[in-house]
Amino acid sequence: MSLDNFLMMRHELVLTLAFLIILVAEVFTGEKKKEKFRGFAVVLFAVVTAIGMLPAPEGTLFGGMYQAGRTTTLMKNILNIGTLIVLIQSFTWLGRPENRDRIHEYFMLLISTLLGMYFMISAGHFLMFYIGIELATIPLAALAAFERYKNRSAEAGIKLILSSSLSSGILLYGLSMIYGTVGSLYFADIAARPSTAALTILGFIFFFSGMGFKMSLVPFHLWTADVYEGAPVSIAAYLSVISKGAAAFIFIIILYNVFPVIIDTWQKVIWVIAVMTITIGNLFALRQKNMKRFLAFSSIAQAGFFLLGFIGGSKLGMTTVIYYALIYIFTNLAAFGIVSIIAEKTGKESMDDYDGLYRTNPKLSLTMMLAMFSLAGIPPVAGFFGKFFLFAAAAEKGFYVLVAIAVLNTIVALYYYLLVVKAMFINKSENPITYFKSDFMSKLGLAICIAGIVVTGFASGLFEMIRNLSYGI
Amino acid sequence: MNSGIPLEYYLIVATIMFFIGVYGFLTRRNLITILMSTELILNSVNINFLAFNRFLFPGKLDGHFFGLFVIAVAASEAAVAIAIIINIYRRFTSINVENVNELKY
Amino acid sequence: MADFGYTVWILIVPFVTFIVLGLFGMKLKARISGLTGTLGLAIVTVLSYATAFRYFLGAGLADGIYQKIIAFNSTWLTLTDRLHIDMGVLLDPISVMMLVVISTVSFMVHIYSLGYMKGEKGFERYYSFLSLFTFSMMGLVVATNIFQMYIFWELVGISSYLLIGFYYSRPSAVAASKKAFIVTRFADMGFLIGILILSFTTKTFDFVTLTDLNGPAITSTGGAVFLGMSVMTWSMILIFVGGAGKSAMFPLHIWLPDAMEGPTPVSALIHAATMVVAGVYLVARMFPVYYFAAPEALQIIAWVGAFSSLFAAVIATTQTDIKRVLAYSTISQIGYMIFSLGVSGYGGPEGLGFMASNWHLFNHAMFKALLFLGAGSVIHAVHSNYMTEMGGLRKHLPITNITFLIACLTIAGLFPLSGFFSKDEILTAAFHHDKVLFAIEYLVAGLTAFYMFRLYFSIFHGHDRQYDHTPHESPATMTVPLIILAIGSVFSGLLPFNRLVTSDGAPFESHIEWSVAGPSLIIALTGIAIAWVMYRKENTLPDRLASTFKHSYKWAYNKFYIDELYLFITKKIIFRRISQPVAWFDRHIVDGTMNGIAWVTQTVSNRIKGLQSGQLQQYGFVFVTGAVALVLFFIYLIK
Amino acid sequence: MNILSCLVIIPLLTITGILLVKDARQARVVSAIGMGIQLITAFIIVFMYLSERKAGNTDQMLLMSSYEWFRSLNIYYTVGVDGISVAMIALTSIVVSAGVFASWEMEDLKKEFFISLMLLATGVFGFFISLDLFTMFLFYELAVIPMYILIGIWGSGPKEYAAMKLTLMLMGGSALLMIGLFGIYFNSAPDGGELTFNIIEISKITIPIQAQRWFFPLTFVGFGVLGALFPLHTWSPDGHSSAPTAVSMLHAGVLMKLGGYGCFRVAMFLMPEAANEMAWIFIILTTISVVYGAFGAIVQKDLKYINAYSSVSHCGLVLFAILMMNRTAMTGAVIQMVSHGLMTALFFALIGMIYGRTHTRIISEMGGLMKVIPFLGVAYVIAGLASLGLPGLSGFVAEMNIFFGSFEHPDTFHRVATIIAITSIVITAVYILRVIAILLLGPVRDPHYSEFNDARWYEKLSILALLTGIVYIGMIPSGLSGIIRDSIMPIVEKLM
Repeated sequence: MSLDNFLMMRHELVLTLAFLIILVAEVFTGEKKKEKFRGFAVVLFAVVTAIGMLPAPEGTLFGGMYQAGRTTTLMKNILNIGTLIVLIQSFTWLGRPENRDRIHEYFMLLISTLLGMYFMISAGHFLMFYIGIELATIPLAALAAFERYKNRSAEAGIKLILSSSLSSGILLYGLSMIYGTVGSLYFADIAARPSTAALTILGFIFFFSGMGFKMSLVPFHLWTADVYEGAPVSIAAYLSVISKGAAAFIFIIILYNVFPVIIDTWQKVIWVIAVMTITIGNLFALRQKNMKRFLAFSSIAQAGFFLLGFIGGSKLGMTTVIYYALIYIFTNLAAFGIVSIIAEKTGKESMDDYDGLYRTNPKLSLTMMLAMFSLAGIPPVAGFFGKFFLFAAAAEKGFYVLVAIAVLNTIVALYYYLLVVKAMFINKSENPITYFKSDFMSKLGLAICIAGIVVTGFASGLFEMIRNLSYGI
Repeated sequence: MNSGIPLEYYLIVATIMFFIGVYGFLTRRNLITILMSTELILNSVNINFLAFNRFLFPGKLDGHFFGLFVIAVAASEAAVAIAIIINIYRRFTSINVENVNELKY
Repeated sequence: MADFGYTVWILIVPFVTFIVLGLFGMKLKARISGLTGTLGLAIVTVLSYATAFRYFLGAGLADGIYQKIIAFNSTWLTLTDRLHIDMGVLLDPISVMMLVVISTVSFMVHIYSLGYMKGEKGFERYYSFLSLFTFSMMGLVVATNIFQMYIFWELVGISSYLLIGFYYSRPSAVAASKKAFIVTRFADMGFLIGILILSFTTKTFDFVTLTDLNGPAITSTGGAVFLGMSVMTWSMILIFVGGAGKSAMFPLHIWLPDAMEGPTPVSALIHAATMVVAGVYLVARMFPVYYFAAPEALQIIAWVGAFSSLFAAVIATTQTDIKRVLAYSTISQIGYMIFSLGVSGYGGPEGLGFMASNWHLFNHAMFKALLFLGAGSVIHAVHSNYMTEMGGLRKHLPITNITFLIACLTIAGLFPLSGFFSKDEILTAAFHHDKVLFAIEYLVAGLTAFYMFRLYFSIFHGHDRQYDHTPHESPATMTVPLIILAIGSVFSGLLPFNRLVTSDGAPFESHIEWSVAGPSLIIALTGIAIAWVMYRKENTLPDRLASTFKHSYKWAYNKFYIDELYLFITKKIIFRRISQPVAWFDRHIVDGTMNGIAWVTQTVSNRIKGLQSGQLQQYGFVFVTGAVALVLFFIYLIK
Repeated sequence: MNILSCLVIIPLLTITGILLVKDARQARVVSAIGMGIQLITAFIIVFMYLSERKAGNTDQMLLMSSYEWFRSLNIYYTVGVDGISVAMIALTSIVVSAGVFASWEMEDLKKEFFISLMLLATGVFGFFISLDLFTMFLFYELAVIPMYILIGIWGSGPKEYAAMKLTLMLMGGSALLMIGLFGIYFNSAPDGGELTFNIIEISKITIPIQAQRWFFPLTFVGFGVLGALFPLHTWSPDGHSSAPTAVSMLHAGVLMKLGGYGCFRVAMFLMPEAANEMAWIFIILTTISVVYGAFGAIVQKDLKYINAYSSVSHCGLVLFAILMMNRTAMTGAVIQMVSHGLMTALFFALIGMIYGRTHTRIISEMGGLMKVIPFLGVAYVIAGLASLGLPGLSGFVAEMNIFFGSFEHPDTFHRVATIIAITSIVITAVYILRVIAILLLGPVRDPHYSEFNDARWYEKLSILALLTGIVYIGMIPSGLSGIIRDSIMPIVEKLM
């Protein structure tokens, strides 16, 4: 194994290095400097992100357990960007006195989940995939329970960890059945030895349930809202975009690479699940007053939209999933960013508290409006392009009924997104949130998101690039 | 090596264990017991892997390794879970799962 | 053939006047704007008379027949490949005759109004509307095609609307104008549908082509049959509905009496002399088509005309508002004209009814305008419309008295006044056509004489009433037009209409048939005599008669409750039974469905919130159940 | 750069300008200047179009230009105009300019108001110049969504409900439309080859009939919602009555025309076979729209509701005419769009101005306004007369084209539908005259009225701009009708 081969794992290596640096740094940082450490860590991660962008070799490692390709590199870069935004947004929150001595923990846990996701994405074998998925989940539970003195945070943590262990149990049970019918857990082997036995299907569906848990698809989604609401805002954001995005990436890779043979089955499964996810997610989101919970259900519905890209099994499908994930990262992070800024400054999280926000904080309101429009798929912001192409990918293979259900659901979705806009712009409030100045990092985070929301849609070059790196069955 | 016990028996044991685990997860009220139930599920998976490996694909050791890793991961999972449960106990002064329902609807 | 291109100016001048007065009238002095309008009309009158002289004295003749001359034509709008709307000027005997009628009456009214409307607020608006009306009416009569006619038809409708509602702060005027417009609009819908069908069958709007004896309208066998009548007949009936609306034929007459809310000169111009005869003109214009292609329609026309004339005459005998009496008299007289067309034949002496109708139109315009202007002069003097509040005015208003008497004698049809000649020809034509109709018209002739003299005696004879101030004769601007029109009424009977205005353009010989005219004279005189007995001096005879025929009197006095019937249809049926339910349906059913969808979504959303119970174990249960359900579904049901 | 793109860029530049000015009161000046330039540009385009045609260019679309966008999906930013789009562009620029002046005295959040208005304008202009279904759809949605903000913030009455309902229903329509567009796109190369969103390209091939049967109704209804197709019109009364003046103007005047325009430019033009097959269903619906809207208007008490129902009736006539699928009727449809756009914008402008003085829109609470505000009164009467189809004003030209075109069909069904539709002209007269009688005529109802000012200069400007259009089309229709007749030909040929 030469150094070149090793460089294939560049993302993982750099991340590990960053992890170690933070670990070591913690030891040598004095009590008083801990607060300043936030900045260092963010810059460090920015460097990690930048290094990720450099060109890298392709190939496989460890006898096929690890695969590195341009597609996976792209996916990792997208996740890097998202994580960077999350870190920037959590900057203020980390500055709180009760968090001050746990800044390192926060970074290390977050980086290790990201590492897990990378391994998951680059997996060539289900063992690698399993390790990745657990590495990505377990630290997250710790992060969800990060706010030690809050009941809700603890509740979020326990709900996440126990649900996830149930789901990984079922997922593994499914994998064991696939192993039983195929005899290997290498992706390539499973794809090469087609089996449509009932046991394979059974295994696949159990596996699907596990993935459904990660992507919070109905009916495996119930943990989502509670965890998002209880967890710190930045962790909820992380869960809703990075964790979900990574799950979507690996899910589509596995569907395309491992289970092309039973495409008929999984198309039907996805059809049913997509309809349920979008509909149930919307119906729940309709009623929510807590912004985090609201965004949680909205993100469930969005996960359903991702499935529309999966179902065709085409190159366009993968392109749009990656493209939409990128857009979704910017959009949802903008929304969460604002929720977190407001929660940070005023402690208010209810939609009713947002009444009349535009009169006092116009810029925040405008950003929120952009985010809401992007989530709802309104032009000219990026969400429109993303949704249009996702639906196109499903329509391409003739799933018009599914598209119809999805687009009708976007109307329901539009309704509740507009409720937020209405609260901010139209409703009048007796005691609105007063004007406040955001700090530099919050602004930076939002600025990146806004740029992303506005530019990603029009940037056809980006879409073309993603398309060149995508593949179909 | 073949001890005469056929594969099906292992699988049946595994399945029963799996569903006992699920049943425990769904019915026990103590968080620790729930955690234990998930361990049961994972162990049923391990039996499956080992049995398949041993009976059907004895040439390679995929299943065995998988079992080992599952055990390791389960341990770390349990560690984190118990840490959170301790915190729950501090906050709620109870580890009854029914009390942990501040977040709903 | 002579060049009549200048006739375009007959249209342009009043239009320009309208625009100028409409846009800048507010800035001008009232008198200046009045004079501007009158000057414009003077030009039009000169041009019209010049055209008439040139046309009738040779320029219109070719081979001894008056030709249809297209003086000007230009495409305004292309509709389909073959149908296009043109704007132009068509000169033939009837249109030239109409030019004379309209310009004369209009000019008189313009002059008269200078005195009558003096000091009214909105003087310039009044003149601008008058110009608009003149423009539209001129455009209507010179139309080269039926669509141009329809366009101007609508425009005269709107001018009429604007002028009836001239006193717009008076609610009754507003209501009357609305009613007039909507009723005629309804009739126009028939006209439009008629044009649609006609143009679809014949592929042309052009009058020359349509009335050509070898043209598509007449030679077509009518094609499809609908309810026993050919498509051509239907279209011609529908077109006549338009005419009936404008000419206030039964049952579309209800707007005309109310239209008297407008200033009196307007009533004289629009609702007596010109616009209301548009229906007659329309039928005359399309006469060959009616005669050859839609004889059934012509039959209907004859009956409608006859019935309207009788019906209106009966009502006229009971009304007390002098303008309303004149309005019903107008309906009755137009009924005559329409009827006359209905009983006419085509070509030569056969076309006697056609000629008589047009002649009567001409005479009627003169004497009816005179009557209205006279009535205006009376109203101007006593500030009341009701004959019960008048009497003995002949001493105070000598000129008005004389002219009004002349007009009454004319309309009663006494020899040798103009009304005698035209009415006699109409009766003659009817006599040869249908004896029943003829009898009806005899009766109407008597009634006419009766109610006109009832009016005359009530106003000018009897003894003085209590007036606010002593009535005095109107100024010269008002009396001069009266005199001119009186002269016209007396002498227009001497015009050789049988040589000038005939159904096929060729002159023919006609003379007074004394066997018809003699009895008619006697009937008229009888009517006058009865009126003399009843109304010459104050007495109780009318009241006694009224109470003897209580019910019939009451019905006639209330105009046979036609207005109430209309009110019932519009208020009760259209408003209550159609519109309100439609509005309700829209709000509650259609919109309710939309809101219902939203409501259902919300409700479902609330109902299923229990799914997210906050209980970890329930989440697990749903998770496992979901997975198992999928497995069952896909392995055991799909496979 | 292509001059057509200016139409999209100028409003965007105006937005930038509004953002840059310090004083919020300057926003209206900036908008007025921007829309003035827009108006000039629009008429330059009209001129360029005409001269190009005169020079003998017989292409269906002129002034075309195309920029690659999403290469792999064959999405281009393609613009081009034919006579129909030119007419709509001219209409839009007039209405938008008039709208800016009509909202001169906007009180709250001035900048935001004009920004939203400009955004709306961007969408509308973009829609009319687009030849690519994707960009067309993009602009379509872009035009709809600012409505929510505009009605929600600056509206009156139950504005939140109305805004939400309007937005959701219109977006519901666009959802159906989206499926329709996918159907067209993925069937745009039935014999292999590259899929395309380009309207001109697609019109050259025949989409398989089975696909047409599915996607024609979706596309038609999708656009039809915006064109107030019965029974999906109910957003219109609430939306219009709650919207602020300029928004009602733009919405009824221009935005509703997007529906009609889309119906024939996309639905009928690209899927002619299905259009022929299914027209009867929609003819029935639109006939109902026409009569039903008119009847609905008779009993309304609120001025805006009357006009909203009247718009349902008139826009129903547009769709009705489009479905008649011959040259005359479709020409009439386009003229009706322009004409209705102008007159309904005028109506709403006047209603806004009257409301600004009397502070009520309930007709029975007003009376005798003609005496106190004659300018507005006369303008209202003229708008009313245009609406009831008086010759010499624009409505007449449109209606005659429609009725005569529709009657060209030899079969009874079309002709009976035509005759039913014609009855609307009487009903229209009833409600228009009712309003005029109650509102303007009669004695002055309230002594306070004497304090009213007649139209101010910006109000006059706004009114005159619209009136000029109405009278011009009514008096000299052959210019407009000629342009449209020529341009409608390719569409009709496809439908034959």
